[in-house]
Amino acid sequence: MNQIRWRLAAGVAGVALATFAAHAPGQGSTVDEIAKYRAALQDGNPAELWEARGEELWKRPRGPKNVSLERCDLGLGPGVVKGAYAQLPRFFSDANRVMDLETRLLYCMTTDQGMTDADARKQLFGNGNDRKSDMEAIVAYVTSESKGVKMNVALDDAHVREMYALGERMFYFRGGPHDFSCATCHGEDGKRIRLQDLPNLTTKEGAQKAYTTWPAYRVSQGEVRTFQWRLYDCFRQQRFPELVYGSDASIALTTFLARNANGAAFDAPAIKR
Amino acid sequence: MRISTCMTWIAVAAAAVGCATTPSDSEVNAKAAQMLKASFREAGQAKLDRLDQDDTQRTCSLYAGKALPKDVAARIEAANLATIRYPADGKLVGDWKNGEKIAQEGRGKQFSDDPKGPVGANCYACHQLAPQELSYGTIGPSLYRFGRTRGFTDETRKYAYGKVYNADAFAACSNMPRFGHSGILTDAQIRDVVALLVDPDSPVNK
Amino acid sequence: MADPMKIRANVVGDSTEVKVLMNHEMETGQRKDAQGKTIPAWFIQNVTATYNGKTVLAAQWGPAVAKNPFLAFKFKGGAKGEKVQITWTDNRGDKRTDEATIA
Amino acid sequence: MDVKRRKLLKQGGGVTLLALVTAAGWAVPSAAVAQTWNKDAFDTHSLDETVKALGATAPVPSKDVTFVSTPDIAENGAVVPIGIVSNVPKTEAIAILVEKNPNMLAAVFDIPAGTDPSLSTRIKMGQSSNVYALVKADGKYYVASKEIKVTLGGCGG
Repeated sequence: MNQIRWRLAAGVAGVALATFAAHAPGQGSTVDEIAKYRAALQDGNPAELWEARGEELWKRPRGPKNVSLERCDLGLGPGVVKGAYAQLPRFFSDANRVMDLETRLLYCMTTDQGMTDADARKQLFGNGNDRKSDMEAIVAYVTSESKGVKMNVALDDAHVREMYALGERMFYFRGGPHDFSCATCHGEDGKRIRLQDLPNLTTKEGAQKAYTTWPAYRVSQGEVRTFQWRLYDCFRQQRFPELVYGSDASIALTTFLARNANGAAFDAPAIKR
Repeated sequence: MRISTCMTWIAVAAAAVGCATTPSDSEVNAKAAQMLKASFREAGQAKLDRLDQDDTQRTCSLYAGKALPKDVAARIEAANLATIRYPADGKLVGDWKNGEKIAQEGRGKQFSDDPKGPVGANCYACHQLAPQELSYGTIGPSLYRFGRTRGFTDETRKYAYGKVYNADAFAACSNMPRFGHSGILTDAQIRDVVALLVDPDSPVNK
Repeated sequence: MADPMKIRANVVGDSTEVKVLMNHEMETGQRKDAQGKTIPAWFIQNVTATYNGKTVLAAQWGPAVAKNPFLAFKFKGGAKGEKVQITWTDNRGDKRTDEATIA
Repeated sequence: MDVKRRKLLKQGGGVTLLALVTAAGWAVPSAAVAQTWNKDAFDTHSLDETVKALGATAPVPSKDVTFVSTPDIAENGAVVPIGIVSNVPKTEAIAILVEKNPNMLAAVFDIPAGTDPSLSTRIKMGQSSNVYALVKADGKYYVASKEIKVTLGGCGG
């Protein structure tokens, strides 16, 4: 789907790195300067444009049943958005399934609004102004309503507990031609890929820092990406087949990471390179 | 039920692992494997068989995040050492300039990549190599002055070739892909990467 | 149809600070699609900010302004409750005007 | 003048900047014709051409023109934050130029009286390059430059 973008990005990277290497300052100042770059981006996050569109989509009657998502129960009661994301994933008895936000939204679009599954999944990842993603906008809005709320994913329910355990196994599952697992890149402190710092997702601090800053506006793509996308693209780079959006594996991993982030204040949509 | 799960586990997993884990652990593992298959679909060159683990992957997954027992590590290393095929003509060192390109190239084997290539080793993602490249990762150790430090000897060249071919032969459950064993790089590409590491003229050894 | 801008206008000391986010592709005209065809340039060319009918900033942009543009500036005066208006026009002739109340 | 030139060369670096100094007449659009778009200036592919198209008179390197909240290294060239402040009295316009972009000129801002001669925006950079802030104040021209390096990281393509 994003093939053009990826190829272009790779091309730019090649040129840029060559120039960069020729006359760059020392490593220490490189890291400092990149920190400055990130700080300069914080003021004025284009994700706000997604949040605004998402709020409008949340409140607008849509689908064959012509109802809004305001009757969608994200776990705190129909229509309650404030703080809902900080407690997801959770078990939903109406669907008899543990769901993350994106999966729950797909459920509400198909059951409440009467969309077909295909319609609800039409543009899960946005690609420019001609192919905007309603999902990414709605998720941007819903998650923004948890800003400052402490992560609080409960494991009281046996279904959620099982998903957590499965997520932990998934995290350490090595496969594909490169033998990569999530832990390959995210299992130790202070590591980085190229110049990109890698959170250690096996520690509380690492999981908190990472999980509370998704979704994010990715400047490299000019799009807001949600946690489902984060997992999808990690597995792409792990050389795995394509992760199915809203699949149990995606929910299990999300449960594992969200729960490990408990106690930290949610701070997204963020802005990342 | 518990016993049979454990026995199935022995059958499919490396015998080395045995019943060391609790039955509930292996139940979760079996469920995880099942869930995995249902959660991915093939795309481009990435087929579902990529989720089928070999013995090394399975054992390493099981022990990930825990200490790897010495005997298990030794067995993994021996099994992987046996896979290394050194070039028939005995030539282990190619062109470091091409090796540098392979070390820079991040594409290859992703479902988004062109199956016709290029396929790189992306060494810089995890290692420091030539000092001119400041954008390097730290998942693996710095390889700057690799050849100079170890000596420009046959032994160094053979080790470098073997390590790139199958890293698990020298460090069980290494984070490094088994570039030769898993068919990521061709023999010629491995030779070029080896040259980047061991050629006295390579910027790595300057 | 272009989405609304996000405009913030706040009184800071004796000035009004304006921050604007615009939803726009800002396509350079340099990129090629999967078929190797050049993706045509599509970008905002003019931006005008007005307060009380007076222009407080006027800009001409090329395609090198980043996607989903951000702009921040300050002008003297400006009273809480009054409005700042921003208009952009792109090279396809699309136009969008939004306003924000100074806080 | 010679001293100035040498200083300028040192500051910005490169032969092209010399051309910038010797070019004449920079046509800054006035607020009254805000809806025009200087196609010639935006179509230029080198610093020489841009300066010609803008018709600027020799800009003087000025310490009163500064970059703020502008990093030395951009992690991603797709979005490079640029902040420019001009402390030159009677600043009328500020332009942002990127030496190595396919099109040199990124943006031109008219600063009417009463508006702070300081602004922030974000630009694209195809590669590491000098970025110039050109200022028109009281009919005269001033310039400051800053080298910004562009890098990208990641584990795949």
